[in-house]
Amino acid sequence: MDATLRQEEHEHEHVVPKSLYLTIFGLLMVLTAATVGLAFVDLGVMNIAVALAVAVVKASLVVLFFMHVKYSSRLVQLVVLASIVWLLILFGITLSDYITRGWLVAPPIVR
Amino acid sequence: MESARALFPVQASTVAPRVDNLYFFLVAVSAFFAVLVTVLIIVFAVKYRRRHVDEVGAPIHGSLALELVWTGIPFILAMVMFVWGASVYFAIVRPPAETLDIYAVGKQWMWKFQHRGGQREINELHVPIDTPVRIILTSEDVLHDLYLPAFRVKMDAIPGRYTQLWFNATRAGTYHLFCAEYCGTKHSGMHGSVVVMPQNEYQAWLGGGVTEGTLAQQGEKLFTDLVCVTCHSAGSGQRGPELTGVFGSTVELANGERVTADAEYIRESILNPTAKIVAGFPPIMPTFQGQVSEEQLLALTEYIRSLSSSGGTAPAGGAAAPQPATQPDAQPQR
Amino acid sequence: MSDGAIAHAGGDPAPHAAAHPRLAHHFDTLGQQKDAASLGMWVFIAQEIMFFGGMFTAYLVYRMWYPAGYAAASNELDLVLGGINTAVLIASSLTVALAVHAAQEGRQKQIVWYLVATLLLGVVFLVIKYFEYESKLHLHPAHHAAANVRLFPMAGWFHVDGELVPVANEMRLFMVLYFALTGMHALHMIVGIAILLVILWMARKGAFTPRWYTPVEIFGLYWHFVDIVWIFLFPLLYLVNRHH
Amino acid sequence: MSPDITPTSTASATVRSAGAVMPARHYLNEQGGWASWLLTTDHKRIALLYLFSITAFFFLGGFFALLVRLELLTPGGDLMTSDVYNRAFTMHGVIMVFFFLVPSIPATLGNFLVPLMVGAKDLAFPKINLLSWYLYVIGGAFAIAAMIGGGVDTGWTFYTPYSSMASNSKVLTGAIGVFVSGFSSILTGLNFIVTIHRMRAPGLTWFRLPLFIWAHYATSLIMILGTPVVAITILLLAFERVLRVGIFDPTIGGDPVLFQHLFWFYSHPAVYIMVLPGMGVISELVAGFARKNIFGYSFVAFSSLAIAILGFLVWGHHLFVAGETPYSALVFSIISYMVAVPSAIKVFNWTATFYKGSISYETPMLYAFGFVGLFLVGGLTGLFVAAIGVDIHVHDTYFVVAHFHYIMVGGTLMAYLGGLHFWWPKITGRLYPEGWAKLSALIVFVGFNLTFFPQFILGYLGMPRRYHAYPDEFQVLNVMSTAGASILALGYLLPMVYFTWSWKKGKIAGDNPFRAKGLEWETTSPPPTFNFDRPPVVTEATHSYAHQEARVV
Repeated sequence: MDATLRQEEHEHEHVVPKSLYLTIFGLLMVLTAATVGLAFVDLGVMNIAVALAVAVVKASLVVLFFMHVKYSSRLVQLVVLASIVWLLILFGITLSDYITRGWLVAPPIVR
Repeated sequence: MESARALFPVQASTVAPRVDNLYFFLVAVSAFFAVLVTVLIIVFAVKYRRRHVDEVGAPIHGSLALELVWTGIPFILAMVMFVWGASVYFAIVRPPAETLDIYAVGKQWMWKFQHRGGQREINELHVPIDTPVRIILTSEDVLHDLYLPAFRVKMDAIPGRYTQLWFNATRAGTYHLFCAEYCGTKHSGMHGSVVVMPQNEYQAWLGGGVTEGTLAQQGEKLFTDLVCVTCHSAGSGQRGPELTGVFGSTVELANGERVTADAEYIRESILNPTAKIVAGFPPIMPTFQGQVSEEQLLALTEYIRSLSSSGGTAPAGGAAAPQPATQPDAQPQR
Repeated sequence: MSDGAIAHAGGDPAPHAAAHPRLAHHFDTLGQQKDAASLGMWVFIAQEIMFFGGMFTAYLVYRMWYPAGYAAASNELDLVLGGINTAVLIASSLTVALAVHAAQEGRQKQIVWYLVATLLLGVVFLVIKYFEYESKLHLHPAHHAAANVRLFPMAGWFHVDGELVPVANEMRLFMVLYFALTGMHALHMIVGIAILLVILWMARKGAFTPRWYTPVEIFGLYWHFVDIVWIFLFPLLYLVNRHH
Repeated sequence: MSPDITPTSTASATVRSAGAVMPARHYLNEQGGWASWLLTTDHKRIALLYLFSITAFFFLGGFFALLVRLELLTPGGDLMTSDVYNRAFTMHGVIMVFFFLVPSIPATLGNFLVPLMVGAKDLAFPKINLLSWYLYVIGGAFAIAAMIGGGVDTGWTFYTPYSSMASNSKVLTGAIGVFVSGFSSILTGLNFIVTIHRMRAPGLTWFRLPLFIWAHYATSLIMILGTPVVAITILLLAFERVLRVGIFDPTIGGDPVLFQHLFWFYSHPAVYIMVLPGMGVISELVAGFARKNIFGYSFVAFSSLAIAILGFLVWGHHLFVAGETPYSALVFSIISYMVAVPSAIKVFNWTATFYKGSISYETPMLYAFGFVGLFLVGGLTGLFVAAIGVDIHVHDTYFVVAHFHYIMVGGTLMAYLGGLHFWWPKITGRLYPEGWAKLSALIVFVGFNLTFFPQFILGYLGMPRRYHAYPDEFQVLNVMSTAGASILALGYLLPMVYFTWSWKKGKIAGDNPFRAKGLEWETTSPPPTFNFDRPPVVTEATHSYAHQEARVV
């Protein structure tokens, strides 16, 4: 990342065709409808998984195409990745406490 | 107090020597590295002091071998410390199967202790020597922390939840008892003493106090006073579940979940009855939030507990009869 | 980085006298300036992700503890309004992306129109949100009885068969989180709209060219981020237990 | 700028300024008047704005520390009421952590030096930099408002439910202050990251960067990824306090321990926000006064990143007795031990750098020696509190108080003062008085150890922290500690006095009085407004002392 790269990036600004934006928009709408529809089907614990999976796909579409991350520098992609990883650290390690609260060391309290 | 030693705290529990041994090991390792680095720096600083104004240092860029050595050795030492620390920790947090249970409620700014025999104490705790004692902690308001330095144990008392701490005292005497989690204005006034007594003196102490019956009996009285009995008895026409044998059992809820009826569950069922509805019963129980104190909750729990153990309540002062271990289901617990 | 890079940098055609009027004094080229701005926005978004992350952590913890409470409370939210708002926000993401596209191609009028569309959609979202809040915050005389229920009757009371009953605690936790999460999201929308107004004003004056349209692009990133937050909020808040 | 612009004479000293002249035009004199300061976008001037405000907060926080120490002179708690005492230690903590330590090195030395060291004209976003200072001031104003309104009595950690439900002090005002100042920190970090990525001079590759820059880069990562979490946590706390219904509220089934998780997710890494820049400063000082490149440069550089990243995974070691599960405790303990490794790597590499160096003992170097010694003690006692079995005993006692003061005061503050002395000639164009400076460095070192070492013993004896009154047998050690604190106060006041004096009266320093390496020494002292008269081009690593003349300018 230096002057050379910077200039190139600027000169070869990736212009995404308009039709792609419209396609992505269509996909997002379809996925929104799908997630609402699927919410009414009883999938047990899979309901939340499906809902989150659809949300992740939708968010990825927005990030990659609307926000141009697919065409951005490695650095920007790294920033996106790092923030997701850190979010997962926050979730994961906090939940490591909450999930293991059911497994109290024997003997459990007041048995 | 016996803990009045100038530079080192008295060891008065079974875990205290284990904690101290690890501590001495850590002191030794730390002292070694502190001295090593300090001496090296002083030697280098003197030996390679600048002798000429234009002098520059030698262009030494590094040494992979050295880097590996001083990455590897600290790492190995750190892992030794981790494993050692963890093993001591498990000795501290894992009580033996049979313990003498004492309830403690932290409240701004005092510690209230309830013995199963019905004795109550404030800011003073009497325990027998050479007996595993478990303190079951909760708080009526904010966070507190029961700290017994002579025993090297400490645990937060958390509102809305039960935590525990155990020790086995090895030396008779009177030791400090502190609140170690900041809890407001008189935080430092929330300290008292723990008295470790030989068995015979302890039994005498138990008999000396005037009590209103055992904790379970106090709970039974509350059970009647709060008219719990109207719905929760065999002939109550199924308005609420009958409670004999419930404690420690697995309960099926209206939503199909299965939970273990432990102290947390009993507490939640009294304060927030709609949270977990037992299958087959209507959600009609009113909340008792604000009407019963944490101490009363403990008495009620103790009463419900006594309905499950065949021998009734444990005799005052004796170790509580261990309950049959139930499956540690992955029920949501706090 | 190689020696070649240095040579190139030395020959960088960036004499300040001939520089683009939008080139700040401390940058060498417009490209460097634009890259810095976009990296800055991305770092800011990383920060935003962690900001919302704190609330999402709380959401997850209590969802694990109180699945039933979440399910019941979630079903009280208005799915139709929530769904419409999702569509509105996604559409506004499209219009802002198209505004950037128009800027890249130098179509001045289109930039303005797409930004106006974005503005309108953003306002529609907030108006709908207002009515949703209003229905949840409607104060019933019975609420005054409850000492610790002030602004959030929904967090304390519940409408069942024409009667108000106290809501189980875990439902209150959901409602508190609902207000915290959507409130913070709405606040971000309001800030976004304020920035949008400035950019719209600049666009009307024809400030953006294919060589320099950084503000539109940076604003777009922010707006998309706010959209993404909603993309997660919608299923997590509105779709917890619709199959029951 | 050729290095021999500073004439040299005696063999023992390097600081020579005879014959040096101030540049006619520099960032301090190019513009005048209040507006030129309050509306400046020059990173160097903003650094000075920060320096003044941070110094004010430091002495305010120090005042509260003295109140605390005075109270603890006697066991009875007879100087002030427990309420006043609780407010004193809370204000000490809040001010020192959020308004002094977190911004200390990054916002002053970092702000001043990052653009200079990377050869840029300014930070990437000068206006945002100014905004960050204003946010700091607004946050500080809230903190002071809270103080004047009666103070906060929750401890700097704001634990719920005490802070949300029980305390009747100015928690809300204080929390808003912390919240606002958090964004000041975030914006500083954002500026550094973008500047370091996008604004480096031609030829300044990552592995030619000064270690100061690496440290600040790692710090900025924490500021960006950690601070927002504490911001939202504090906001949720305020929400709960105002509405009396909140997500940490145990009466509706909320978990007060969740607050601690979210709080420490930032506040533990925040310790590295405080100490990493200090490590960066020390790397510069050691290199500069041993006239040697840092031994194992890449290990020191990457250890900063390792500390920043691992530092995010260890927050639960603050919760060993807070009701977190033993399984969680194990995970947090083992990762805490892993953080010890990169810290050890740094110390060993600094030590090795002294080997065959050309070591001189100017004040900044004395502070560097002091830093290594005190950080060593602080870091090694970190091993004690990471061992869960020992932590159960020493948690929330004076042992922990001593441990983190060794890191945050012994480490950060020594580095801050050392750095301030080192770059003072660059900032002001004038030299500090060497004799006084050496004396004060000595006083600080002695006073610090006398204050905090007895606290380790107190802690292991079992004296809990935040105690207004304590059992009689702890008095001797407490008296020692208070005596040390008085000496320490003198040690901190001295630099304040002679720095102020030298601002106008100090000897003219010349561009590079210490003949140190680094882009910041290639420009005038003080630098011109846009830092360099000619854009610098870099052809070698920063600390290449062995080939002095190789640099092309």
